[in-house]
Amino acid sequence: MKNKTLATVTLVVLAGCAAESARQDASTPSPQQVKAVLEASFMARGQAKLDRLTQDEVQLLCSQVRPDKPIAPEEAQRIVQSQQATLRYPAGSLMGDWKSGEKVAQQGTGKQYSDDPAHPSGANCYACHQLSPGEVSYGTIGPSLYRFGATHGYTAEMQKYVYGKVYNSEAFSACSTMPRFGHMGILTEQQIKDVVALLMDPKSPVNQ
Amino acid sequence: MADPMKIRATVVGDKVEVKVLMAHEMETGQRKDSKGAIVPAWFIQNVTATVNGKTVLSAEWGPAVAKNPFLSFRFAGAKAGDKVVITWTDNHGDKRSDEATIAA
Amino acid sequence: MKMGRRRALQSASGVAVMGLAMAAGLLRPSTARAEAWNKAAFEVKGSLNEEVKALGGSGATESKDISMTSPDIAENGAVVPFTVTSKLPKTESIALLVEKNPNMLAANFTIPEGTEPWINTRIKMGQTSNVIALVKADGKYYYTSKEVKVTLGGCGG
Amino acid sequence: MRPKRIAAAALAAGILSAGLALAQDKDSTSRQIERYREALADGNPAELWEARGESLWKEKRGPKAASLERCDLGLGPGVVKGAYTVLPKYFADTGKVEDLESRLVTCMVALQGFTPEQAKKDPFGGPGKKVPMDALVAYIASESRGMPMHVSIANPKEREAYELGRQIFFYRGGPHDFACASCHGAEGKRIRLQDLPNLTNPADARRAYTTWPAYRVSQGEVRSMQWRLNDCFRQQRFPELEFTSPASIALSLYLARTAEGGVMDAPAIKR
Repeated sequence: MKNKTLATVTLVVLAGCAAESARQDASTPSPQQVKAVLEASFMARGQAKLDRLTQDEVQLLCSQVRPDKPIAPEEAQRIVQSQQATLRYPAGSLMGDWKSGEKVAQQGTGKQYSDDPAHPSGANCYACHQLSPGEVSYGTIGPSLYRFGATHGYTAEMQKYVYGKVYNSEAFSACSTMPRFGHMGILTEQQIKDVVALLMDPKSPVNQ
Repeated sequence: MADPMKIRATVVGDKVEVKVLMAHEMETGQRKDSKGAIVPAWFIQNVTATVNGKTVLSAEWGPAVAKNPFLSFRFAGAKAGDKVVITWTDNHGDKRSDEATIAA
Repeated sequence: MKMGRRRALQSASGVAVMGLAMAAGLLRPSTARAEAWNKAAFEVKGSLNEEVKALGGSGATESKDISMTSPDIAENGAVVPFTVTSKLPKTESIALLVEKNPNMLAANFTIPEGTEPWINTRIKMGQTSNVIALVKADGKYYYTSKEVKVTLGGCGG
Repeated sequence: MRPKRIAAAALAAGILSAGLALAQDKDSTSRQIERYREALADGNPAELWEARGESLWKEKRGPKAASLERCDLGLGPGVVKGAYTVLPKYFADTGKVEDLESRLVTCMVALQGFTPEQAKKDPFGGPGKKVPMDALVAYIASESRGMPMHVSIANPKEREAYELGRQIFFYRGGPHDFACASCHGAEGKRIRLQDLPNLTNPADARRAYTTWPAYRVSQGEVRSMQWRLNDCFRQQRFPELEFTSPASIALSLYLARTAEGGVMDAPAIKR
């Protein structure tokens, strides 16, 4: 038995003694084993180094979520709490320029190994959300945000909610599919303000 | 050298329907490579289809024809067993001719 | 879109060379015609009238006897399928033009007698644009057009 | 904490109703895209790759000047018909689970005498760059057209790869927190205008898995499953997935097994 287990690890790569216990229960590999295989299977390229395979608390916990197994309430609360603590709001107005926000929402590049790290990243909002009615090519992974400001009111409180949600979605909804644009350094403060304006400026096409 | 075309010719009613796929980059001359340099235009300019020595279709193409071009057309006056010959010439002067037997 | 030196030489002397070859019986007329490439026609930008002129005509009339089918929205501009049918008597050629492409003429098909005035092919579209099917019948030009939306750029991506 | 949560829930409800108002509009767009795909289905340039792949399969290549005709793709030496439907699988001669691409590498090394580095060099074609791997994959996959997927997880190494593949599918990482499941873990979603198959659901997984490899019109290339996974991870903002790496094969096996029974219809044509 022992020999067999050792032979088996060519695929799973050596992940220390965790292999022994994992073999007992339906051969589900441990997170450490999975990570070891990933590290043996990926190569650093461009700006995407191998450290991107190292998970933070949110990523680790949310990797256990399955279609039929949502995150446990106490873990969800832990995530929301820890991520609330990361929120940073700029002094002064949270509203930038909706026209720039539309560009950020359209742009899908940024942070890929094929992207030039000197160029600012986009938010690619349209990949998942409907926003301006003029853009028919929008995704449905997230809810439609068409008429967001008009529907929810052009209040300072709502601006703050939108800024925070874009900055770190996990602070509001544990294991959200939406990236943590501010917290993970994808978007700059100005870019987030521009996206807030896209949703919250009464003149933005989103609200027409 | 260019890869062979895929030619399918079938009798449909009183006509022959031809479908052709050609392997060609059809570079527009507008695209930039990874270093930012313009990739020069390279595309099929002329296509001719003949059956029994008679031209049944000819075409002039620009770089806006899609990569790995597809073309379908129909003509009368041939029967199963006859051969359709298709020839293209690109702007580098490269040429390729392939033939297919018309299926019933 | 500057032509290489070799190409320029070819087109400059092409007509004369082919005339000689034909006279000498080296090329049959049909072969010679097949090798012609109307450079000027492939350099017209955004004007149907200019295009018709470059093809040797003067003006085109809109016609319901031409039908062009294609999706109204193309998922990718790199490959957009078109089928064109002409019911005009004595149809001689069918061309596809994309108004907003860098050069509008995509392809021009010569339809000899006995060949159905029907073409199915695929072209590139740089952006959402009007697409024109231009038909030459009995020496005159006719057209039909439709707008095709492109959701992702097919050029230069 | 609490009031904030309620506010967020109310927000979500409002957003949903706004979305419904535009549902009709969305449908007509989807119908048009459907027409576009149908118009492309007849005349798939992948046929050019299939033809080239068949010649390459039979061509004497490499230091040993041998063809691949004796390569065992899982159904015995030289059997191409149906081979794609049983891959990835465990091979006793290498002691490894291999997918089609890694098995081809094994055969190119064993039969044709290439070094593994040579066999793995340039796994994906590009503008002006034709590579043998794409063509071989297109040809071999085409020889399984109309046949149902049937990969095994009976062997302990297959079972292990399957479980590992499933864990990788849900592994979130990188600056965007993306996992495969971020886009492919729920029903009826799309990214921009592209429908996203829920790869944890057999019906969707069958539809998706059986249409790779595919001719991608956006690139004018036939793309293999190895390419599909490589490019998904690029967009997930991960480092680069190595060609025929253990993770890539494990993930393939998980996807192939979920697609069990799906009838192969590849190479397909896709955006």
